[in-house]
Amino acid sequence: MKPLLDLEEAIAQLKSAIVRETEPGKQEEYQGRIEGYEKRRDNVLDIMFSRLGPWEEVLLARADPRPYTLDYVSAIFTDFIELDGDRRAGADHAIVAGPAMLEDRPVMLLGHQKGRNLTERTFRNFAMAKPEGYRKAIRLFEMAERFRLPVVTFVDTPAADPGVESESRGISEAIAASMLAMFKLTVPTVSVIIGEGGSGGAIGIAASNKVLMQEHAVYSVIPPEGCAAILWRDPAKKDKAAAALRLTSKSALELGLVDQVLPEPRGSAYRNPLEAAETVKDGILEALSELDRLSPQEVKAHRYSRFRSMGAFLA
Amino acid sequence: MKPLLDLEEAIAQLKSAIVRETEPGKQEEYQGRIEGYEKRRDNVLDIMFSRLGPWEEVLLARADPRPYTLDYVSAIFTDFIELDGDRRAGADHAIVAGPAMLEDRPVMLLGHQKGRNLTERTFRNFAMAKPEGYRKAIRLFEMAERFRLPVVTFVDTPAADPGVESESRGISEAIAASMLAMFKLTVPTVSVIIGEGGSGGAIGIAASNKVLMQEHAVYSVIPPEGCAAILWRDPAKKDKAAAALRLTSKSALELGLVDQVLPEPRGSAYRNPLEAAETVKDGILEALSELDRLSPQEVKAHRYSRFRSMGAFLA
Amino acid sequence: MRTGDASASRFVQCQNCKKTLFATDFASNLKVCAYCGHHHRLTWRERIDWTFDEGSFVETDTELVSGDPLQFPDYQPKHLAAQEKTGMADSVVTGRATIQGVPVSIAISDFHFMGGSMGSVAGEKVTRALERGCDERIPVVIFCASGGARMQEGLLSLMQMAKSTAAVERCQREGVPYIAVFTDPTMAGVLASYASVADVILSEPKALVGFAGARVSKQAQVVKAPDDFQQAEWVLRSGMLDRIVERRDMRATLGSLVRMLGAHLRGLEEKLA
Amino acid sequence: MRTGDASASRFVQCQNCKKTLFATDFASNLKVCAYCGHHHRLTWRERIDWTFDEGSFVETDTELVSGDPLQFPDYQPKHLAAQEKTGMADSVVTGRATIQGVPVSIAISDFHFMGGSMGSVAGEKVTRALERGCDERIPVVIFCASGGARMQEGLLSLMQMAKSTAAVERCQREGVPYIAVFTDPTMAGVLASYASVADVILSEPKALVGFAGARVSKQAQVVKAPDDFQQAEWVLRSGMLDRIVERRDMRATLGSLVRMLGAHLRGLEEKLA
Ligand SMILES: [Zn+2]
Ligand SMILES: [Zn+2]
Repeated sequence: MKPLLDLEEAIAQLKSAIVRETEPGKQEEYQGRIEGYEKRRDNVLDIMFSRLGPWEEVLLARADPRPYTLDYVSAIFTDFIELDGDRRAGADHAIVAGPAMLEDRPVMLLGHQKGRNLTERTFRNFAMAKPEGYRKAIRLFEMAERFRLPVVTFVDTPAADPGVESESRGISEAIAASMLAMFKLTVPTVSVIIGEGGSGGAIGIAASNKVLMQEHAVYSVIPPEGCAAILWRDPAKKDKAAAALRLTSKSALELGLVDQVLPEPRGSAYRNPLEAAETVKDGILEALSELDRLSPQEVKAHRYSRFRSMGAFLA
Repeated sequence: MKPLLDLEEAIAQLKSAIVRETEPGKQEEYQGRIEGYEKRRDNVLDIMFSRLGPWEEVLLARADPRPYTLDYVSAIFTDFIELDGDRRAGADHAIVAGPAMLEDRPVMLLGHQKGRNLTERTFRNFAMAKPEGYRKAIRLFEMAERFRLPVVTFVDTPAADPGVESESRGISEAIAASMLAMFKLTVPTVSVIIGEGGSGGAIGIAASNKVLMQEHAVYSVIPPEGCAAILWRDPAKKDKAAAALRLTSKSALELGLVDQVLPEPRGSAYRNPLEAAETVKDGILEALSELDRLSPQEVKAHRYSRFRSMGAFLA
Repeated sequence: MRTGDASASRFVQCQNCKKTLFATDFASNLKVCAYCGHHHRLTWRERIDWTFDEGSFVETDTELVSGDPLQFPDYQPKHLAAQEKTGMADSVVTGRATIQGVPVSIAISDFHFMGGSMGSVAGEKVTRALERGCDERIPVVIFCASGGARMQEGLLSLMQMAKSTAAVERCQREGVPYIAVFTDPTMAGVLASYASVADVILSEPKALVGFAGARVSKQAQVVKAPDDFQQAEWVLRSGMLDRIVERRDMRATLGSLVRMLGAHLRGLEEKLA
Repeated sequence: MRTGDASASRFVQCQNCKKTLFATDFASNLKVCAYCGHHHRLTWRERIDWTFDEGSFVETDTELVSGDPLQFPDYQPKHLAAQEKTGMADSVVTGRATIQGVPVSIAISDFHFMGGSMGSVAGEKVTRALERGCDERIPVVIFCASGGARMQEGLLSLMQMAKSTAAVERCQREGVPYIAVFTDPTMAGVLASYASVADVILSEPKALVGFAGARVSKQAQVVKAPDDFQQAEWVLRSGMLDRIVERRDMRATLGSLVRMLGAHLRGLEEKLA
């Protein structure tokens, strides 16, 4: 990352210098140097990103500055009204949810939410949802069905919460019941894997008609560290595990498990969140407009077939 | 109760004497005396029961030896398999539930269960169901709907559990959602008030097509003690409250809020639980056979109309 | 709030922080204390004026009056006194209104009328408000404020819980959005029926919301109750509420909700256009 | 259980209380320890013999074999070794059988095959067992025994959770009863999908049932785990199970359940007559 950071710093210095500069001709000169540096920076980025290994993809998918669900929500939707509560046991801030407007149509939104600092992360429980989160999801899926709202979910979680309390309130049942609730829907559902698609915690809200995946998101049945620890008794073999698990967007598309990969701006989504959001928005709109052609019963049947066909075996 | 107990004791003594008696003719003499005492006992019972005030009805409905839900279940049904769990947070033993055979048809059973000694009462939480109990009920109502099982509920609770934990898991929501689940059903539902029909805790599982009430059960919006405490700042005025609340089976029938009063054996159900159960069984069978004539949608509409018409006002 | 000796007093005292407020400021702040944010109870009329579009409210079901079906001791004089005090026929007012232009069926419970208790009339009115939403394909908004069922109507009051819940089931089945707003207090038989099964539940800050009186709940348990037990904030943490909404934001929040959740109802878009 | 040096040993040792048992007694007691009641793990064949009507089982879906779609390191040799050890094609066996005369569609997971893990084949077989119940209008009974998803098939394994759950939704919609029996262990990806959404969930005593490994769960929390954390008895208290059923009572319990819950299925009564 060193050359990249040096370039970024040089660009920033020139940009601030340009503001103060009064000598005639200097501004143009600075501008030219900026453009040169930017070109070199873009080259560095292109080279870096062309060589990303699966483990680096994992790090990127988990990276702090990456846009989170609420960033996309505010960039893509309007009038979002967050609704809370599972009407059973608690509020869960690892999943945010509620109706919002997508251009001129109301939809039901739902997504894992990470935090950017310790306070936020604690409040969001590191985006690890408890049973309450999935039961809130179920409640809102049912509401979406009643009011004919398409559902859009954003997936970004390391895993569902594995604690004793989550076990005692049935985290497994909550995940399964959330998938089951999604399979009941006759309104279209679209999921976008925007960061970490972590195992059961992810699929719990991703049993959708269309599943889109951002270029640098990952989607996996188990975290590479866990896989390495179990199979090779060595969490350090996480690179090997990351490669073996085929958890990148490219692999997921090749395996036919996601419908579309959403390209990210040069240097990944955090370098240009609005451009990233625009691509996500287009992806969602396109997916919904395809699904709009189906009748409610066809929507449901489409979702069933989508998952029914998944699996690779000799037969 | 003194004369009644004296007579009972005399009858019991004679009955045990008769077994040991060898002198000829004596048995017949004893038998005659027994019959005399029994007649007098029956007279005493008839007089006692003809003079029962509302508060005494409350005491009788709460009385220890009164048959409880599981007594009726074992007398009326076969093959009962108790199912447990709300799939949310816990097991609740204040409500028992599961499928069973009613003669040759399977039904879904559900009822509050009291205990007869301290251990049982603690285990049953004095038949005060927590949110878990009502959510188990909802789960089984939905199962009954899927498998076309008529639902039979037995109501016998002082109230829903009012504790802090019940509040924190939404006891109010659980009761309301249980009623709502009952209103969704297109299978016939029959409820029998067998003891204490205590307020929200009772109606939570009594939103049925047919509501039967045993002669000496009570059904009330609030316990008389609570009513007296609130209205007259004097819990001792419970007699006055019991009378004012019109909580007897006779009143409930007059008000049109129950469909049928099920007569109890002389001296109330506990004096002849099998005869009481026979009457309850006949009541259930008759109610179901009436409802069997309706289509699923008619069953649902019938239940709606039943409750829709309740209320007394000038208009 | 206390208004001093004269009802036309220029000053009122906040019921919570006890600070003195100008009556005009207090009213223009929707009876929310400028110092501590305490939301004082409103009359049904204030609620309508401060929530729905101006002049849009048309009352319905005014013909319904309690008949004292149980001849319950002292019920009639109490009921008459409540009528005189409030000018209401019973604890719930129903009607049609619009909110940010969206037509809605509404019911408002007023705690000043016998503690907002639900007898046959309140139950019938709430039920009609819900059914009206279905019949006219418009969202339903209900403001709750109640100590629970009205014991003076005995079992008839208990049955109102079932009746009103049945109407909620009909709304769910027919895709009619139903939004409940809990205000101080929303308790017992009302909470344990139509109030808790709304699609969306909003609450005013610090409203008391619970099944049993706090004394009863705390007695019944070894578990220690938290300091804000049965307050809206605690109820939100317990997962039973969707949002706590300040009074000044209520109109906008309700407006967005009925607009989005009700968009599918036949003709709602046209009505909006 | 340990069977000593020779597999034909006359003695076995209980895995729980370590007492020595006659192999013949042990087998006739369905591999339940006569001293401590410990339910030892069964092979799929034992499970079928000891649960369903004698000779009624007909296997289906035998053609399905894993294709190592990810070319995952060491997967093929491991899979081959498991096949040789167990004589199974993969961790789940499916088919038709009758229980007390009632025809059912069944799936049995065997922990001895790669920890009963669910890859594409297991997921497909469970899904087919559920769909077969729908197609043939007969109840579905699934015995679970699994450490979770099979990581060697990566995301494909995760998708089996969704696929099998979709099939459960179909059963629910079509009124086909589905009974799951948890045996030791029922964990992770299997528990978090088709297993937990059965109509009725039975469990063998003391079966380990949980989402995360107990070590992970306990690490993650300040809350102390109870001594029997993730044991069936604790899971029952947590509301996630319907009953704990001893192995000797399993047949009768399942028989009554499929008879009563499946009575409405077209022709089931006739099939019984
Ligand atoms: Zn104040
Ligand atoms: Zn042993």
